[in-house]
Amino acid sequence: MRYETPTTTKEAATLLYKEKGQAHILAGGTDLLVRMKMGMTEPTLVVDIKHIPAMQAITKSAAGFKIGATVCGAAMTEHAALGKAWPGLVEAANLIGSDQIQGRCTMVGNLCNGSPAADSVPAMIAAGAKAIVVGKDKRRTVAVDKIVTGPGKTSLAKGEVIEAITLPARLPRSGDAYLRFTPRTEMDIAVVSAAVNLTLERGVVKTARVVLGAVAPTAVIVAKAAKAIIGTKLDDEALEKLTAACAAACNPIDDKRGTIEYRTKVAGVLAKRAAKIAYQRAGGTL
Amino acid sequence: MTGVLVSTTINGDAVQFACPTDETLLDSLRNRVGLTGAKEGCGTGDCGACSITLDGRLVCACLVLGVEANGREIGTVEGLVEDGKLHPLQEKFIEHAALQCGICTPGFLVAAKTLLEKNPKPSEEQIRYALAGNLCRCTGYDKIVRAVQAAAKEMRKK
Amino acid sequence: MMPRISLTSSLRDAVDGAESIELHAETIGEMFAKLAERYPRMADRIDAGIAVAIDGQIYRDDWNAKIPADAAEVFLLPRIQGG
Amino acid sequence: MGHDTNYQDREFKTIGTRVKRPDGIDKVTGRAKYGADAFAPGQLVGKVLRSPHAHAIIQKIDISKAEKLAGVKAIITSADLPDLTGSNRGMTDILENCMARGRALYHGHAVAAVAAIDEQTAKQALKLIKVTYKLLPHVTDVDEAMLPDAPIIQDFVLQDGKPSNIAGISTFGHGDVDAGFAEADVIVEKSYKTEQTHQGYIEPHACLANVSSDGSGELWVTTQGHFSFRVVCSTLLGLDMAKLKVTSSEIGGGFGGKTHVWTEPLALALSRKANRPVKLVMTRDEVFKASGPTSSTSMDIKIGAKKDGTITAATAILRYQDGAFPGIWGMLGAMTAYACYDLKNVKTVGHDVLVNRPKVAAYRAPSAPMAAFGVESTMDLVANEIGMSPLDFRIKNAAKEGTQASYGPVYGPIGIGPTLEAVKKHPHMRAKLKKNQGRGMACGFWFNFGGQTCVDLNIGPDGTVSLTIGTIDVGGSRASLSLIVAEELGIPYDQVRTNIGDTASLGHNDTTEGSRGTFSSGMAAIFAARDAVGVLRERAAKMWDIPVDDVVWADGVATATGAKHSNLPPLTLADIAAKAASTGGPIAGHNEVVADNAGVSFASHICDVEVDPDTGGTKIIRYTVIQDAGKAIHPDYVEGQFQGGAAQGIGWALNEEYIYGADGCLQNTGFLDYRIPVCSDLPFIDTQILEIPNPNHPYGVRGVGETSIVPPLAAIGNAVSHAAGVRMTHIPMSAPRILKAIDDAKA
Repeated sequence: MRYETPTTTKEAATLLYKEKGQAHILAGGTDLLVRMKMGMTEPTLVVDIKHIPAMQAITKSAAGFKIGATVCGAAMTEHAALGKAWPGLVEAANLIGSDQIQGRCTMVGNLCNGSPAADSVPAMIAAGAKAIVVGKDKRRTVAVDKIVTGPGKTSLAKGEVIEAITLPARLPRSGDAYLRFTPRTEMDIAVVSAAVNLTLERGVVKTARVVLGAVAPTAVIVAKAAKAIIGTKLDDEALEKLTAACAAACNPIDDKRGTIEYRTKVAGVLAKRAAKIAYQRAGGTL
Repeated sequence: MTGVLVSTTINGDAVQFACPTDETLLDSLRNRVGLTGAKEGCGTGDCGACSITLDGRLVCACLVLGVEANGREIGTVEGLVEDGKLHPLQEKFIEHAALQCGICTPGFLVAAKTLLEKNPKPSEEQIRYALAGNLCRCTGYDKIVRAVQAAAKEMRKK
Repeated sequence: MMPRISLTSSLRDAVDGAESIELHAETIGEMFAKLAERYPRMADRIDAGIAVAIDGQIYRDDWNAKIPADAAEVFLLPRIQGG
Repeated sequence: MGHDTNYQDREFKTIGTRVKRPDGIDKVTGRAKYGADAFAPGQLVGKVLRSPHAHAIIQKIDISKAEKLAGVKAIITSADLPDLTGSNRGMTDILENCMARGRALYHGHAVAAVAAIDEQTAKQALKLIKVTYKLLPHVTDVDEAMLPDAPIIQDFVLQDGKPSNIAGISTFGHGDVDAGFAEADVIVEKSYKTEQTHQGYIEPHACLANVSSDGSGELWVTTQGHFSFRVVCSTLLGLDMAKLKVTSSEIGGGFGGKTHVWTEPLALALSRKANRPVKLVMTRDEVFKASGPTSSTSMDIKIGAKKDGTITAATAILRYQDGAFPGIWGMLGAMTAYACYDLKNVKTVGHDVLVNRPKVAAYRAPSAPMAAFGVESTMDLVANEIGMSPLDFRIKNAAKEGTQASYGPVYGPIGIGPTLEAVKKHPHMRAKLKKNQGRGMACGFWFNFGGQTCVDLNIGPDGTVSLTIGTIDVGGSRASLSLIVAEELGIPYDQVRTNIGDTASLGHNDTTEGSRGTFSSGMAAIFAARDAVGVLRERAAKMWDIPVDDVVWADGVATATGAKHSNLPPLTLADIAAKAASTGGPIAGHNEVVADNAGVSFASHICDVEVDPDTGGTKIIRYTVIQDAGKAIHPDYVEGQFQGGAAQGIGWALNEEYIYGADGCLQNTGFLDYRIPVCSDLPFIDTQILEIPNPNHPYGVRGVGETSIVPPLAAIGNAVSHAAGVRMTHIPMSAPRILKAIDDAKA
C-alpha cells in the first residue's frame, strides 16, 4: 500500500486519478480503517489529505461559512460562530461517534461514505450546503444532495476530491435542528433521522427544508413536509401534515437496526420535534 | 508490503519506528514501540480501549495509521505519571475502586484527562457523555463517574 | 436412623424410577459407592457429576463430606456450572 | 485438613474496610500485562480461518498455495488434531468446537489456522486457503430447531431413538400442579422469548503458546481457569499435564466466557508444528462469532394463585438454545426458575436444544436471568389480577428456611425474605414518578459454588506475607484475599501481598466461576494462615525456649502467657521471620480444600424507567440493587459486582441481541451493532448489601458475583409495563418492539 501526503487538492486528485488499483482518500480514517480492518477493502494507494492547507480551516465570509474537508467534528463544535449560525448542523456532525471519533471524523467523509444513515448529511442538505469538488483538471460546485446517489455510491468522478463544504450566508430569524433515534444515547448509528432548517418572518415560517435520513437509499428532501409548515406558526394542524408528509416520503428497509414500520412512524415524530426546535431557535415562540 | 520510517513524539520523548503503511498506530505503539497500555478491544473505534491523544485531540489509536504519526505528538496512558507521581485521576480510580478487570482503564484515564483539561468542572451528564466512547463491561460506570468527579474536585484545588 | 435419599427426576430412571431410596452411608463417597453397587446405571451418572444437598447445603465436589445420622434430607441433583 | 468451616461470629478489624487493591497502580499506568501483552522471542502470529456458512460439509481444504507463501511457518486443519479424547463426549465436543471436523456447524466455526512471521502474512495466507463447502440446510431459532423436520445438527443426539435437536429434557418440581391449578382463583399463562447475548468482555481471547520439540510447553493466556485450561489443552493435544505450564495473564473480563477454551488448543498445535512460539489474538468479530454467547430462549410460564395471594401451582416449560453442542443450559433454567418461592405444587421442564450457532458458554448466573424474566413478569401479572401489590405478593410467597426449593432440596437460612423487606423500606419505592415513567421490581436467585482450591502462604525473611492463589482475579479479589490474611494474622493489610500462581506452582484449582473466587480461596487462605500461626507459635516457643502451649498469637504478635514469662517482650512476625533459619527454616502455611457450600444467594432489584411513547425509546431513570452477600470482605468490590451485573442486565433487557440473517449468518459482530450500555445510558446504580452470614464459611462469606444479573430483565420489563401500559414478552425490549406493542395495544 502506497501512502501519499500531497499538499494541494489538485495533486491529490491527480494521484487518485492515476491509480490503477484500489485508491482511497484518508481524512479522519474512521470509516476507511474500519473497512480495512474488516477486510472489506485492501487499498493499493491511500492519499492522506490532511497536509493540504486549503482543506484545514473553517472560514467565515459575507458569502457564508466554508468548512475544509479535513476539519474534524470536534473542531466544528469548538467554533463558536459556526455553532451560533448552524446549531443543528453542528449537533448533527457532533453526533457522529464518540469524542474519540469526533477527534478525527469529518463531514465530507461522512458524506462520501454514502451511508443512508450518515448524521451530518440531512443537516447539510437542509442547510443548502454545497460541495467544492476538485478534479485533476477542473473545479466545480455541487449541491450536497447531488453527491450521494445510493448506499456507498457518489456522483464524484474518478479522481475527484471534495475540498470543502460551503454554507450560505445565514439570514436573520433562521434556525435549524437535527434529531435522530438511536437505541443507545451515544456511540450509535441513526435508525431514522430528521433535519429541519427554516426562516421566519413575523413568527410565520417563510422558507423551510425538511430532510430525512435512514429511510431511503439516500437522504430524502421532503418538499411536501416543508410546504406543510410554510406560512404557518407550526400549529398542530401544520405539524400533523408535516408528520404525514414525512411518513409518505419514507422508503425504508427492514434491517438489523430497525423495521420499515418503525422508521416510517418515527421519521415523522422526529421531523415534528426538529421543526419545533428549529422554530424556537429562529426566535419563534410555540 | 511497503515499510516507512516514522519520527514522532510520544509522551514528550522523540521516538522512531518503522512500520508497514497499512499498520494501525495502535499496532505500532504496542508491537514496535513496546507501549502496551493502549488495548485493542474492538479494532473498529467502538470501545475506546485504545484511546490516546494525537496533537492533543482524543482519538482511537486503532483508527489512525502508524505512518500518520510522523511529526506529530502522541500521548498515551504511560505518560500520565509525572515526576514519578500518579495523576489525580489515577489516584482516584484506585481509591474509588473504579476498575474491576482494568482492561478499559487506560482508555478511560486518557479520555477523562482530555475532558478535564477542556472542562475542569463537568456535570455528571457531561462526564457520562464525554466517556460514552469508552466501554466498560464490569462496573456499570458508577464508580468511574464518581472517580472522575473526585479527581476534578482535587485538581481544582491546585 | 437411615436418611432418605431423594433424587431429582432426571436421575430417577437410573434407580428404577424410585423418587427416594433408603440407604445408610456416613459420607457422600460411601453413598455414591453403595448407590452404584445397588443400581449399576448410577455409576455413569455419578461420573458425569451429581451434586448432593444435605439439609439444604449443596456439596458439588467434596465426597468426604459427612452425612449426619440425623440428616433430615439428602437430595441428589445435577451438578451445576457457573459464569 | 481438619479446619472448621463453620461460621464463627466475631469482630473484624480489617475485613470490611475499603483498602486499595494491590494491582491498582499497574492497571492505571498501563503496566498490567493482559493476554495480548506478552511477547516471546521468535514469536509468530496465529490466525484462524472461519466458516462463512451456517452449516456446510467441508469437502476439501487446499492449503498448497498458502503453504508456499513466504513467511508462513505452519498451517493446521482438523487433520493435525487427531481425536485423543477417548469416549469423553464433552471433550470431543470441545475439540470439534475448536476446529470443525468435516462439517462447519455455525457461521464462524474454525476451519483452518496459520502461523506466520507477521500479521499481514498470516492474513494473506488465510486468503490463499481454498475451502470447498457443500451447503446444508441450517436452523438458528430455538423453536424451529424443535420442529420435526428441522435440519439435524448432531447425529449422536437422539430422542426416542430418532435423531433430534433436543439434547436434553430436565424436569424438576414437586407436588401436584394439576390439583394446584384447580384450587387457584386466578391463573395467568404467558409465553416469552429472549434473544442471545454475549458476555461482552472488553478483552478478546488471547494467548501465547510455546511448545518445544520434547513435548513440553507453556501457555500464557487470558482465562478464568488456567488449571482447567491445562487439563483440556493437554488432553486434546496429548501432552503430559505436568509438562504444560499455563500462566494466567491479567484478565480483561470474563463473566463465564473465559471458562472455556476456544483458540488455545489451535495456538498450541500451531506452535508444535512450527516449533516456535505462536501468539493468537481473536478479533472482536471472531469473539462474537465464535466464543461463548448465552442461550436464546422461548418459554411458557403458568402461575395460579388464590385471591389471598397464595400461589397454588406454577409451571415453566423452557426451551434453551445450546448452540451446536449439548449443554446444561435449559436444565439450569428449569432449576432456577422458581427458586425464590415457597411453592407446594411446581413443575419445570428445561429443554436443551441444538442450533447452528456457536457453542453456548456460561454467562454470569447462566440461564437464570431468562427464566426469571418469564417468571417475574408473570408474577406481576398475577399480582395485578388479584389486586395485590407485586411486592406484597412476592413477600407472601417468598421461600424461607425449611422451604422445599423448586429444584429439590430444602433451604437452610436464606436471604430472599430480607431483600424483599429491604425493598419495602427503601426510599426508592416512595420516590415520585413523572409522566411516562414506571417502576418495576423483580427477584433473582443463583446457587453459587466453591470447588477445588489450593493456596500457599509464605512469610518472607522480613516478616511480610505472600499469598499465592490459583483462582484468577477479575474484579479485585487479590485485595479481598490480602484482607483475609491480614485479619487472620492480625497484621496490617499492606504487609500482605496476594499473587496468582501458574499451574506449576500450586495444586489444581477449579475455574473461577460460580462466584467462587473470594469464597473458596478465602476459605483456603484462612486455613493456610491458621497453619502458619501454628508454625509461628512453635518458632516463638523455640526462640524463648518455653513450651508452645505457653505462646499465644494475637494482634500480629506472639506473646508468652503466664506470670513466669512476663519478662519476655512480644515477638512480631518480623522478629520470628528473621530467626527462621535457626529455628527450622522457612515459615509457611498451606491449604487444600474442596470448598463446598458457597451458600445460595438472592437479590431484589427496583427500577424506574421512562418510555417515550412516540419512539419507544426507554431510559433507565433510577436503579437499586439489594442483595444478600454474606459478609462483605471488601464492600467496594461487592458493590462493584452488584452494579456491574445490573448494568449487564440492563443492556440485555433493552438492546443487546445476536441478530442472525435468513442465511444463518451473524449480522452484528461488533460493538457498534451489539450494543452494550455506554456511560451516558445509565444512572448511578444504588446498592444495599445485606450481610446474612453463610453458616458454612468461617467469616460467613457467600458468593457475590452472579446473582445481580438475574433480576434486571424482569425488573425493567415490569417497569416498562407500568410506564407504557404494555406487557413486553420479548427481550430485548428494543424501541421498535416497544413502539409496536404500544401501537398494537391502541389498535
